[in-house]
Amino acid sequence: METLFFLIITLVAIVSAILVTTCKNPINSALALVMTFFCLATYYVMLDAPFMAAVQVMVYAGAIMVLIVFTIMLLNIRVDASKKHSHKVVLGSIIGFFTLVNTAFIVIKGHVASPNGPLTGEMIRQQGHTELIGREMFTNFLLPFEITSILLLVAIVGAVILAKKKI
Amino acid sequence: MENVNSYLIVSAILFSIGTIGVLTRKNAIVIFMCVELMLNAVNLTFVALSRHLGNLDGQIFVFFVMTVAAAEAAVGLALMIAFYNNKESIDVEDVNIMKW
Amino acid sequence: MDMITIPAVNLSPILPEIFLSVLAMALLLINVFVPGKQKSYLGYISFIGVVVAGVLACAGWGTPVESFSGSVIQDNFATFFKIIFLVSAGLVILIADQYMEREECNHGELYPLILFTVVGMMLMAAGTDLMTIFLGLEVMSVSLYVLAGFNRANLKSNEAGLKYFLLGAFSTGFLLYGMALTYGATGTTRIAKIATAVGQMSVPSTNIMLVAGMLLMLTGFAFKMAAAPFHMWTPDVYEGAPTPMTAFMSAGPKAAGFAAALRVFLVALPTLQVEWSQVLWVLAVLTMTIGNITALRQDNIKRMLAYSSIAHAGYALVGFAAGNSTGTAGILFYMLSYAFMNIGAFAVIILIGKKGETNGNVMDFAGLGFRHPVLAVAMSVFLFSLAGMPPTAGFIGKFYLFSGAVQKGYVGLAIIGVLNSAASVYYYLRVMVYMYMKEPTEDFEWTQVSAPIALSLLISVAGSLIPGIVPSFILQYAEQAIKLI
Amino acid sequence: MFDNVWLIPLFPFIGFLINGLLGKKIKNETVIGGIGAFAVLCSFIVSCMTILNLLSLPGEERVANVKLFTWITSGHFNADIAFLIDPLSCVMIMIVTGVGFLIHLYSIGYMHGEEGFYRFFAYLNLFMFSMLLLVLGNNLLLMFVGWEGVGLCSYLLIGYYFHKKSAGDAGKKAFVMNRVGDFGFLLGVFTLFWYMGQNHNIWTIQFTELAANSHLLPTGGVVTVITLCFFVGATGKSAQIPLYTWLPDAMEGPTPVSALIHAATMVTAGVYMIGRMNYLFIRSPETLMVIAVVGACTALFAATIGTAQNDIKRVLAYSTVSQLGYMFLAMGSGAFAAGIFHLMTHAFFKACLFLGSGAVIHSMHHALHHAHSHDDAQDMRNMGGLRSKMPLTFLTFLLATIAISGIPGFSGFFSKDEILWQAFSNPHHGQLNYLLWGMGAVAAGLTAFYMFRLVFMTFFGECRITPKAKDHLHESPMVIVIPLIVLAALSVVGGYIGLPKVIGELFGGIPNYFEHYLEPVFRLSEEYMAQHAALGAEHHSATLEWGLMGLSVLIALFGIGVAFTMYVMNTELPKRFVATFPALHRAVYNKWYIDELYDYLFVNPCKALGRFLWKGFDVVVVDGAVNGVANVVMAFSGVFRFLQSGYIYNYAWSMAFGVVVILGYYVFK
Amino acid sequence: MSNHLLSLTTFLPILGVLLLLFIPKDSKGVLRGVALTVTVVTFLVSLPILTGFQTNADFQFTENVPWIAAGPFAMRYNVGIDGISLWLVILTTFIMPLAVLSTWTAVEEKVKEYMICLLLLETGMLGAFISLDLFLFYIFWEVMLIPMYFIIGIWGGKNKIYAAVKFFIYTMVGSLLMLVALIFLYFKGLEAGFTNFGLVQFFDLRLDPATQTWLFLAFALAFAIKVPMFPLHTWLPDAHTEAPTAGSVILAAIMLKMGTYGYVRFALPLFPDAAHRFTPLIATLAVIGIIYAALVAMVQEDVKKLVAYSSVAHLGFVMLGIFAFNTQGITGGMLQMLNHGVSTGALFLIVGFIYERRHTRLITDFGGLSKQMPIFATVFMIVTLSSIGLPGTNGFVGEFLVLVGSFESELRWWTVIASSGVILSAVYMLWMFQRVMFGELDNPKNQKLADLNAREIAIMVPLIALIFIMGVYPNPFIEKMDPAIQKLIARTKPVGQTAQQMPAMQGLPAGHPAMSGSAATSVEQAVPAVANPNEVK
Repeated sequence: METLFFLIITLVAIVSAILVTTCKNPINSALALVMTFFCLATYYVMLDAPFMAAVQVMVYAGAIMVLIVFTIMLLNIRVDASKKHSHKVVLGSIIGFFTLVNTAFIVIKGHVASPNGPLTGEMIRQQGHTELIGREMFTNFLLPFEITSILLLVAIVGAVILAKKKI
Repeated sequence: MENVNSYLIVSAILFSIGTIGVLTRKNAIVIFMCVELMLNAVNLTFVALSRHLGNLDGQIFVFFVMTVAAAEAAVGLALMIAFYNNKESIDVEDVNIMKW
Repeated sequence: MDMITIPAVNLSPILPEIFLSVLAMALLLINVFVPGKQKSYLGYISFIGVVVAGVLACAGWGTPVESFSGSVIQDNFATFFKIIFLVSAGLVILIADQYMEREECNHGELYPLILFTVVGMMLMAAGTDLMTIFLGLEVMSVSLYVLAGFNRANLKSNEAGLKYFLLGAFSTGFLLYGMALTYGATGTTRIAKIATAVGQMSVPSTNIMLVAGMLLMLTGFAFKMAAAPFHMWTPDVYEGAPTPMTAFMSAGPKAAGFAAALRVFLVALPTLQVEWSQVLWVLAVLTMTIGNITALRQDNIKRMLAYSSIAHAGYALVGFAAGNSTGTAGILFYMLSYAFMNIGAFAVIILIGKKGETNGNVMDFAGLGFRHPVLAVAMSVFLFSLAGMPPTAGFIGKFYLFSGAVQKGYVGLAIIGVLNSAASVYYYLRVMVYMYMKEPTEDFEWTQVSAPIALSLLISVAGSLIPGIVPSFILQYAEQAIKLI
Repeated sequence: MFDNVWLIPLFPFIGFLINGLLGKKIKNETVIGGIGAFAVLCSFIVSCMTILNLLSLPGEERVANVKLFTWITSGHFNADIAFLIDPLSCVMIMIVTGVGFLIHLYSIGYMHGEEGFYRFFAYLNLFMFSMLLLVLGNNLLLMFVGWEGVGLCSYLLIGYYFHKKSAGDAGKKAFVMNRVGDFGFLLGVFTLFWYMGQNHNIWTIQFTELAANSHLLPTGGVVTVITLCFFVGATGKSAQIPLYTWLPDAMEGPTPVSALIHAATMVTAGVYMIGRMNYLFIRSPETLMVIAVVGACTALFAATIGTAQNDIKRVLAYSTVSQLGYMFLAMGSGAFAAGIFHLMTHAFFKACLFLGSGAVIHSMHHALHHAHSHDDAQDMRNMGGLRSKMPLTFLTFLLATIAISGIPGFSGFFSKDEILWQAFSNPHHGQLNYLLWGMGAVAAGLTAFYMFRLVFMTFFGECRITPKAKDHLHESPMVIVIPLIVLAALSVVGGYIGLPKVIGELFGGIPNYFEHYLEPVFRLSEEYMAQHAALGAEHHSATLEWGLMGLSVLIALFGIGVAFTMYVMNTELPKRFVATFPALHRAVYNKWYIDELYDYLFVNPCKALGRFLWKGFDVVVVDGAVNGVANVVMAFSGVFRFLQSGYIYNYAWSMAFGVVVILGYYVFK
Repeated sequence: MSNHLLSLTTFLPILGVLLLLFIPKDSKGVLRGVALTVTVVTFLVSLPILTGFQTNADFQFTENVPWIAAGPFAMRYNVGIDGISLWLVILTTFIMPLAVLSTWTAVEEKVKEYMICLLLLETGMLGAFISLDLFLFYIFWEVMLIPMYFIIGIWGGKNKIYAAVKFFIYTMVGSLLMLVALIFLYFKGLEAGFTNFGLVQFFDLRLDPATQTWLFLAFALAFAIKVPMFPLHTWLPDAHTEAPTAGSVILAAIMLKMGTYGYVRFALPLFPDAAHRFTPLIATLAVIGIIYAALVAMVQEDVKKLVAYSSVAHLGFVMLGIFAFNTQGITGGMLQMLNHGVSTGALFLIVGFIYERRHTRLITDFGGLSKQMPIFATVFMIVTLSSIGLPGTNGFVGEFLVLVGSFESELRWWTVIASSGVILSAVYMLWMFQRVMFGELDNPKNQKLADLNAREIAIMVPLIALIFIMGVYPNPFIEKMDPAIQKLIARTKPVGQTAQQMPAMQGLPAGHPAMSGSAATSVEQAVPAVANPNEVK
C-alpha cells in the first residue's frame, strides 16, 4: 500500500517535473513546480519529517513560488518564442540523460553510511519533529542559523538595490 | 517505509530533469525554476538520508537550503527585473551582449 | 518539554566576521539616515573597518580555537585567507568610489555589500562544517550577484548579474548534491567527522557515493575559482560588472573557493587524494590553457584580465593538484599576491577608463608610458607580476606552485604550466607594447588620481614587489597556515 | 748570438706604426717614404748581420730558437712568440728585406703624388713585418700569423685603389682564396698537433721539436693527410691550381706591390713552408707526387694563358704563377734546395720585371694623362718602341727576361735547369718523371715565348700611342731606375751561387754553394731518403743531364724565335693565328674560363644557397615554425573565443558536461 | 670573506637608477653624464676584482647570506666568481660605459628611461654572472629580459615590437623550462641531503643518466636559445636589427654570453654524463650554425643583420669549443666569448655610427666611404679583421684554440667542417666591408659624411686596444681562467673515468685507445714536460 502510494507520488512528481521543463507558458511551469513541491512535501511526511513538509509547503510553494509567479506576472512574460534551438534541446537532453545515468548509478551503487544517529520514527513521533529540529538548530547548528540571517539581510538589501524604482 | 535508495533515485531523476530544464529553456525565470527543482531534488536526498542515518543534520541542511533558495529567489528575480527594465526581455538569448 | 538551552559559545573565532557584519549593518543605517550624494565617507569608514577586522583576524594567529560546536574554527589557515579577503576588500573599497561616482551608481549600499561578501568568504575559509561553508558561500554569492549587477542602469552590468546569478545557482545545485552525497556516504556534515568516517572506510575510493560527492563539491568550488570547464561565466561577468567589483571578484571569491576546497579536501578527504589530484591535474591543464590561449585575442582589457584570471586559477590548481605543503602554501601566497597585482591592474584600468565603461581597450593604453610614467610603471609591475617575471610576487608564487607539482612528481603538469606562462607573456606584453611603444591615438583626458586610488596603487605595487624580493616572511606564514589544517 | 733578431721584424713594424698613425699628419712624401724604406733597410742590415753570424757557425749548429715571450698556453698547447734562425729562414729574410728594400725605394718614386701615399708605405711596412714573422716564426702558429698577415696586407694593397670596384673585388678574392688555403693549413696544424700528441705525447707545433721527432712519423698514411692539408694552404698562398685565380686579379694593386708581394715574397711562402717542413713531405710520396703534378700543371697551364694576355702585368702575373709551379715541381720532386733556389732567383728577376713594367706603365700613364687619352696604360697593344724612350728600363727588363727564359749564363737558367733535372731524375715518381719533365720543358718554352712577346710588343716596333702622348714618354727617375739595375744585376749573377753539379764539375768542381748552405735544413729529408734504399736514386749519367739541359735551352730558344717571328718579323701572324683558331684563342684569352667556372661551381651556388637558406629556410622554415606555433596558438585562441558564445545555456551546458565527464570517468572506471 | 666588492659592483647601477629618478627628464646632458659616470665607476670598482683575483680554481669574493627560506626551499644570496666568470664580469663593466657613450646622440628621446633601462640591465647581467645560487641566477637571468625588452621595444627600429616580443617570449619559453628543471634538480638535491640552492654542492650530485638527460635538455634548451644555436636563432637577427645601437652592443657583447656561460657554469658540470651524451648533437648544431649563419650572412642586405648572423656563427665556435671537453677547447670557447664581446660589440657600434649619420643600414646605400671617412675605415677594418679571426687580433686566438681543442676531442670531423667557417667568415665580412667602404663614393648622400668624432673615437679606442692586446698577449687572460677550467674538466669527466687517470687525461681525449698499456705509462712520464703548470687538484 505504502509502496503504491510512493509510486503514485513519484509518478506525479516526475510528470510535474517534466512539465516544469517543457511547458511553454512559464505560468504553467510554475504551477507544475508547485505540484512537484507538494509531492516532495508528501515524501517528507513519509520520511517522518512533518516539520520539513510544512516548511516545504510554506516556504517553497507559498513564498518562493508566489514570488516567482508574481514576477512572471509583473514582467508580463509570454510563452517561449516560437524559434526553437533544437540543437540546444538535444544537447541539453543528452547531458541531462547522462546526468541521470551517473546520479542513478551513484545512488544505486554507492554505499550509504550505516545509521549513526538516535533518530527513529518512534522517537520522532514521541518527541515531536519540530522540537528535535529546534534543538539541533540552536545547539549544533547555531552558527549556520545565524548566517542565514545575514544571508536574508543581504538578499533584502540586494533586491532593494536592484529592483527599487528609484534609489 | 520505502528503502532509502528509492528516494535517492527519485531525487536523482528530479535532479536530472532540473538539469535538462536549465540547459534547454530560454526563459530566465523558467531556468531559475528548474534550478529550484534541482535544489528540491537535493533536499529530498538530504531528508531521505537523514531519515536513514538517523540524525537530523540533513534536515537542518534542507532548512538552510530553503533559506538560501528564498534569498536567491529574491535577488535573482530582482536581477531579472533590472535586466527587464533595460532590455524588455528576460529571454536568455537576449542576454548575450558580452561574448567571445 | 525542556527549554532549549543555547550552549555557551566562544565568539572570539568569528570576531572579525561579527565586527564586519555589525559595521555593515551600521553603514546601511548611516546610509539611509545621512542624506547626500557624496558617499565616499562610507568607503573611508569601511576601509578603516577592514583594517580593524584585519587586526582582529591577525590577533588570532597561532591560537586555533574551535567554536559553535565545531562548525567554525579560527586557525592560521582561516586567518591567512581572511587577510587575503580583507586585502582585496580594502583595496577594492579604495578604488571603488571614483569609479562609482563616474558611473553614477555610487549607492551607499555598495560598501555594506562588500563587507557582507567578505563575511561570507571568511566563513567559507573558517567553516568546518559543510553547512557553514555552504552558507558562507551563499552569502558571498548573493552579495556578488548584487555587486555584479550593481550598476543597474547599465545593460552590461545587468547582464553580468543575471548570468552570474543563473550559472551560480546552477552550480550551487551541483555543490549541494555533492554535499548531500558526502553526507550520505559519511553520515555527517562536520568536516572532522567526515574525516573520521572516511578514515574508517577500508577503501574509500571504492565508495562511489563518497567519490561522487567529492567530485560534485569540487565542481561547485571550481565554479567559484573559475576553473575550466566551469569558467564560462567569468569573462562575461568580469566584463560587465563594475570594474571595482570585477577586481574584487577576481581576487576574493577565487581565493574563497580555494579556501573552502582546500579545507574540505585536505582535512576531510585526504584519503581520496589520488582521485582529486587526478581531477585537479586535468582541470589545471584545461584551465590554464583555455584561459591563456583565449586571452591572447582579447582587446577589451577587462575581458583579457578575466581570461587571465581563469589562467591564474589554473596555476593555483597546479599547486592544489600537488596537494603537498609546497603547493598549498604556494596557493596561499599566490592568492595574496594575486589580490595585490590584479586589483592594482584594475585600479589602473579604472583610471584610464571613461564614463560608461568606455576606453577600456588595450589600444586605449597607447602612449601611457611617457604621458603618465608613474602609472605606467605601476601597471608594468602588475603585468610583470601577473606574467610571473622575477623579481615580483607573481614569480615567487608560481615558483612555489610549480615546485609543489614537481615535488609531487607532476613534472608534466609543471611543464604545461610554464609553457602556459610563456604564452601568457604575450598578452601581458601587449599591454606594455601599447603603453610604451605606440603613440597615443588621442590625448588622455586625465582625471586626477584620487588619494584613495593612489594609496591602493601604492599598496598594490608594494604588495607585488616586496614579496617578490623578500618573500620569506609571507611564505613562512603560509607554511604555518598550511600546517595547521 | 741571435739576440737581436727580433729587431728584424720590429723595424718595419715601427715604420708601420709611424706611417700608419702619423702619416696623415706628416704629409711629406720623402719623409714617409724615407721612414718606410729606412725601416726595411735597418732590417736588411740586421738580416745581413744575422746571416753572417749564422755562417760563422759550423753547419750542424746553424739553428737557433730565440724566444721573446709566451703567446698562448692552454693545456698542453703552447705557442711562443719566438724566432727560428737557420739557413732557410736566413735566406728568406735576406730576400725579403733585400728585395723589399729595393722595392720600397722604387715605390718612393713610383707612388709619387698618389693619394694615400702614407697608407701605402704603412701597408708595405706591415707586409714586411708579417712576411718576416712568417719566415722567422719558430712554430706553425707564428708562421700562420705571418701567413695570414701577409694575406691581409696583400688584401689591403690590392685594394689600395679602393674606389675601383675591380680593385676591391680582387683584394677580396685574394683574401678569400688565401683563406681557403688557410683552411687547409689549419687542418694540417690540427692533425699534426693531434697526431703527434695523441700517439707520441709530443704536444708541439714548434719546428725544431717537430723535426727532432719526425722519425716517429710513419710514411704515408696520416702524414699524407697532414701534408696534403698543408699543401692546400700552399696552393692558396702560392697561387697554384686550383687556387691560382686570385693572383692575376691581384695586379689591380700598385705595381711595386705586385713586385714585392705577388712575385718576390708572399707568393713564395708556400714553397718556403714546404721547405720548412720538408721532413714531413718527404715521408709522403703521395703528397710529393700531388705537389709535383700540381706544380707542373700550373707551370704549363699558366704559361698557356700568359701567351694570350695583353695586359703587361697580367702576363707577368701568369708568368709568376707558372714559375711558382716550377718551384712546386721542385718541391714535389724532393729537390727542396732547388725549389728554394728558384724562389730566390725568381725573386730577383720577377721583381725586376715587375718593377720594369711598372716603370713602363708609370711612364705610359704619365704620357697618356698628358695627352688626355683614356687608353689603358697597361695594355701592351698601346705600347711599342719604348726601347728608345726608356733605354735603362729596357735593358734591365731584357736581362731579366733572358733570365726567366732560361738562357744559359743567367740565374734563371741555373735554377730552372736544376728543377727540370731533378724532376727528371728524382726517385719519387717513377715513370711520371718524364711527363713532369716534359711539361716543365714545354712550359719553359712557352715562358720564353710570352716573355719575349712581351718584350717585343712593349719595347720593339712602332709606338702605338698618339704622337702627342709619345712626346711625354721618358725614362723614370733614378729612385726607380736604381732598384731596376740592382735587381737586373742580381738576376744575372744570382744564379752562380747554385751551379748545377755538372756545370760545377766542368768548371773545376765548384760546389753548389746554395745547396750546401741549405743542407742542414734538408738533412732530415736526406737521411730519410738514405734510409729508404728502395727510394734510392737511380743513377743518371752526366751526359743525359747535359742532353736534357741542351734540349730545354733549345726549347726556350725556339720559344724566343716564335715570339720574334710573330711580334717583330711578321706582326700579322698573331692575327692570322687568332683567325685560324678562334675558339682556342678565346679560351686562352679568357683564361680557360676558370674564373667563370669557379663562379659557376662555388660562388654562385654559395650565394644561391645563402639566399635560399635565408629566405627559404630561415624565414620560412625556422621562423615559420616559430611563428607557426604562435599562429596555431592564436588560431586556437580564435576557436576558444567563439566557444564563449555569450549564451547562458551554453555555459551551463559546459558546466554540466564537465560534471558528467568527471563523474562518468569515476563512476564507470 | 668580508669583502662586498661583487655586490657593490652589481648593485651600483641600481643606485645610479635611483639617482637618475631624481633628475628632471629634460636635462638630457646631465642624465647622460650621470649614467656614464655610474657605469665608469662601476667599471673602476670592478677593477679591484680583477687585480685581487687569485689565480686558482676557487670561488672568490664570495658572499653568502640567507635570503629566502620557506617550505622545502632555502635560497641564499650566494655570489662569487672564479676564472670563468671573472672575465665576463669585467667584460660587462667594460662594455657598459661604451654602450652608454654610444647613445650620446643616438638616443634623443626618453633619455632618462633609456639610461634607467641600461643600468638595470647591467645589474641583471652582472648578477647572473656572479650568482652561485641556482635560484638567484634564475632571478637575474629573467630580470635581464625586462630592460632589454624595453630597450628594443621603445627605442628600436621599424619592426621593433615584433622583435621585442619575439625576443622576450622566445627566451622566456626556454628559461621557464629551465625553471622546472631547476626545481626538479633541487628536489633531487634534497634527497641527497642538500639544504639550499647553492650551486657548488650540486656539482657533486651525480644523478642517474636518465634524469641527467632530461634536466640537461631543459637547461640546454634555455641556454641554446640565448646563445643562440641553430635552429633557435631566429629571434636574434630581428632583435639585433631593431634594437638601438647600445641595445645591440649589449645583446651581442654580453647577453649572448649568458647562454654559453650557462653551459660552462651549469649545464656541463651539473649533468656531465648527459652533456657527453649530447655532445654529437650539440656539436652538430654548432657546426651547422657556423656554416649556416655564414651562408645566410653572406647574402644579407642589412649590415646589422649580417653582423647578427655572424654572431650566430661565432657562438657556434664557442659551443664547439665548450663541448670539446678539454682545456684548449673550453679555454678557446671562453676566450672566444670575450672576443666576440669585444669584436661584435665594436661592429655594432660601428654600424651604429653610420646609421646615426645616414639612417640606413642597407649595404647598397653605401659604398666608397673609405674616402670620406678614413678613420672610420681604419677602425672598421680592424674590427672586421678581428671578427674574421685574423692572427694578431683577439678573434684568432679563441677560434684557433677552439679548433685545436675540438680537433683533439672526439669532434674531429665536426672541426673539419667548422674550420671551413674561417673561409666563409672572410667571405661575408670582407664582401660587406668592400661594398660599404670601397668603390666609388657615388651616392650623393654619402659625400658629406663626417668622419668619427672624438667621442666615437674614444669609444672605439679601448675596444681596438683590447682587440690587439688579446690577440698578441692573451696569456694573462688564459692564466686567470685556467684553474677554473681545469676544475671544470675534472668535473665533467664521464662516469667510468677513474680519478687517478686524471693527470694523464688532461692531455688526452677521453677514452682513446692510446690510453691503454705502455702508452699510458709513457704518457705519465711525459706529462710534466708538456703539461700545463697548473695541475689539476
